[in-house]
Amino acid sequence: METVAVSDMGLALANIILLTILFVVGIAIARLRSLFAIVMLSGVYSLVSATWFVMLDAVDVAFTEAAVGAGLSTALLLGGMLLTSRTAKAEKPFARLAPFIVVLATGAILIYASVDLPALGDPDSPVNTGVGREYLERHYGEMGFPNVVTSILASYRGFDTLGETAVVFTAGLAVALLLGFGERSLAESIRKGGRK
Amino acid sequence: MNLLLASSAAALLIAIVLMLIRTLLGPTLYDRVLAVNSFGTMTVLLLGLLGFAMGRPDFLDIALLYSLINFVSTIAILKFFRYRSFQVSLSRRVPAPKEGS
Amino acid sequence: MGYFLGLLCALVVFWYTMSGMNEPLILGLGAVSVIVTMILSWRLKVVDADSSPYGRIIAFLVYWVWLFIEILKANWRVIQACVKADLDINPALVKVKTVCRSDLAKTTFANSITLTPGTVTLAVEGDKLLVHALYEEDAEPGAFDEMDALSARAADGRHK
Amino acid sequence: MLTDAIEMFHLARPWLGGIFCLIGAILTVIGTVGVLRFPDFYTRLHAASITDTAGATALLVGMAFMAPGWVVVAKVAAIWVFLFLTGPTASHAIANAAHVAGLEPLIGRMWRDTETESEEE
Repeated sequence: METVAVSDMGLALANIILLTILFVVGIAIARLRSLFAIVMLSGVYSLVSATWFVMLDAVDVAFTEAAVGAGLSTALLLGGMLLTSRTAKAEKPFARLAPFIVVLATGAILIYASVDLPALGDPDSPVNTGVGREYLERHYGEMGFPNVVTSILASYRGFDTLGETAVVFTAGLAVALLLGFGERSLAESIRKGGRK
Repeated sequence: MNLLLASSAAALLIAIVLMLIRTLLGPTLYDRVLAVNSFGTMTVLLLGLLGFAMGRPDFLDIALLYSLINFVSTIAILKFFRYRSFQVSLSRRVPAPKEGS
Repeated sequence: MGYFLGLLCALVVFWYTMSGMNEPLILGLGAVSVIVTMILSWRLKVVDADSSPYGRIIAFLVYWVWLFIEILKANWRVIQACVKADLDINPALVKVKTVCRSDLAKTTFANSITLTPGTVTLAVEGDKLLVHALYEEDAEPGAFDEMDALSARAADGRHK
Repeated sequence: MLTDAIEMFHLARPWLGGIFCLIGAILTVIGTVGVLRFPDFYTRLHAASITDTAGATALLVGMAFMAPGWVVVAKVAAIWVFLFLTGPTASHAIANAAHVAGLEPLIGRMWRDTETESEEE
């Protein structure tokens, strides 16, 4: 009993540290002006959040975060940076008031909603008693994949996933075409005389 | 034993926090790239360690994926630095004459 | 063709170690992905003598053991530099001439220098390498000769 | 006799693994402290390579000791090989990019306390 409590304490502590890192990185992203530093920090943000997902046992989300957040989105953001300037414009102090109020309101609503959430890993929560339990009990006999998330995404909801993938692929293609990944900006930066 | 694992995970977390400071300070852009790359290596190690600490060594798959993705993104960033474009091939090798294979 | 056989073996072994399961469905999926990877690497033309030196695996393994011990030794110096109370380092930039001929040997040598803590290869021009070292004493002329000769021997199979 | 030795090894395995992991984590912290302390980019690169080589090796050896089966050992070995193949390439790429961009390294002996200097020379 005691060991469980100790390991729970350790997990809680690690969660708090990771969330604090996320908070600091978020504040830094909001405060910095250099766009390149912001791109780097967003890479850090997705690395840390993937670690946090692993601690919450959401391994599949961590996998996606690793592939998309750390790898692809950094490249996409850099491609976007090629088309624009290197630093963000300084804003007027009062222009930030309205977004701040919106963020505060959303945060308040989320905190209010989180009061009703069941505890993490609670076996009696609606997620774990209804259809979730069915999937967990039946998926291996029906599909034969060891990972329950794979069998849900690729088999039970196969068409859904197919459509989703098509949409995401089209969106990615459109972004790549819009950004052009460089031809124009390369010519421009050569004309301007290279670096910085 | 679990205490040893927990303390090494804690030490890795401390290292990650310290590296975050370097990322935030980093006077030059290269310092930031270096810090983020190191950050990635440490995340790979922390993910593996967490898998063992939580009794689920299957998590190593994610660590494996990370070690590859981290490399790809570092190279992408540096290619961006060097050529300001992703369309230049990294090696300017002339196509080798075909032999064998 | 031999290179493709080597690639096939490596991919099959890799898939099997990563999944570790024997069911026909999963083995079939593995076969499909191995074949797709082979087709892609054939189309990209990345499989050639330079990228897959199977003939030299043993030599590389021997070299690897030697390099690993060197890395541990070099680590100790840099660790001391990191934890010493006063900042007692003496960085230097030196040019190193190499006896390596082929690209593979040069890459091995330059990467060995980079992998050893305390020294980093900055650039390679012809047969000269620009090396940045944490201690000037570690990078004086002749410091890299042994590594140079060994990597040339491992990659090219030639004595100096 | 041999079975006894194997038995002993299996008993000691978790402890060995834990100790190796702890060593690796401490080496990682030392490397990070170096990255924070060193004066310019190129010297920081050297400190970061401790994490990439010794820290990663010790941690992965520890994990391999704790592994429940050969599949996990193979995965740990694969991570190690990937880190050792990609690590120097990434460091060289960073260093080369900085060099090409014209970032000048600091050269020569760094400042240090006068009393330690007299004792050293």
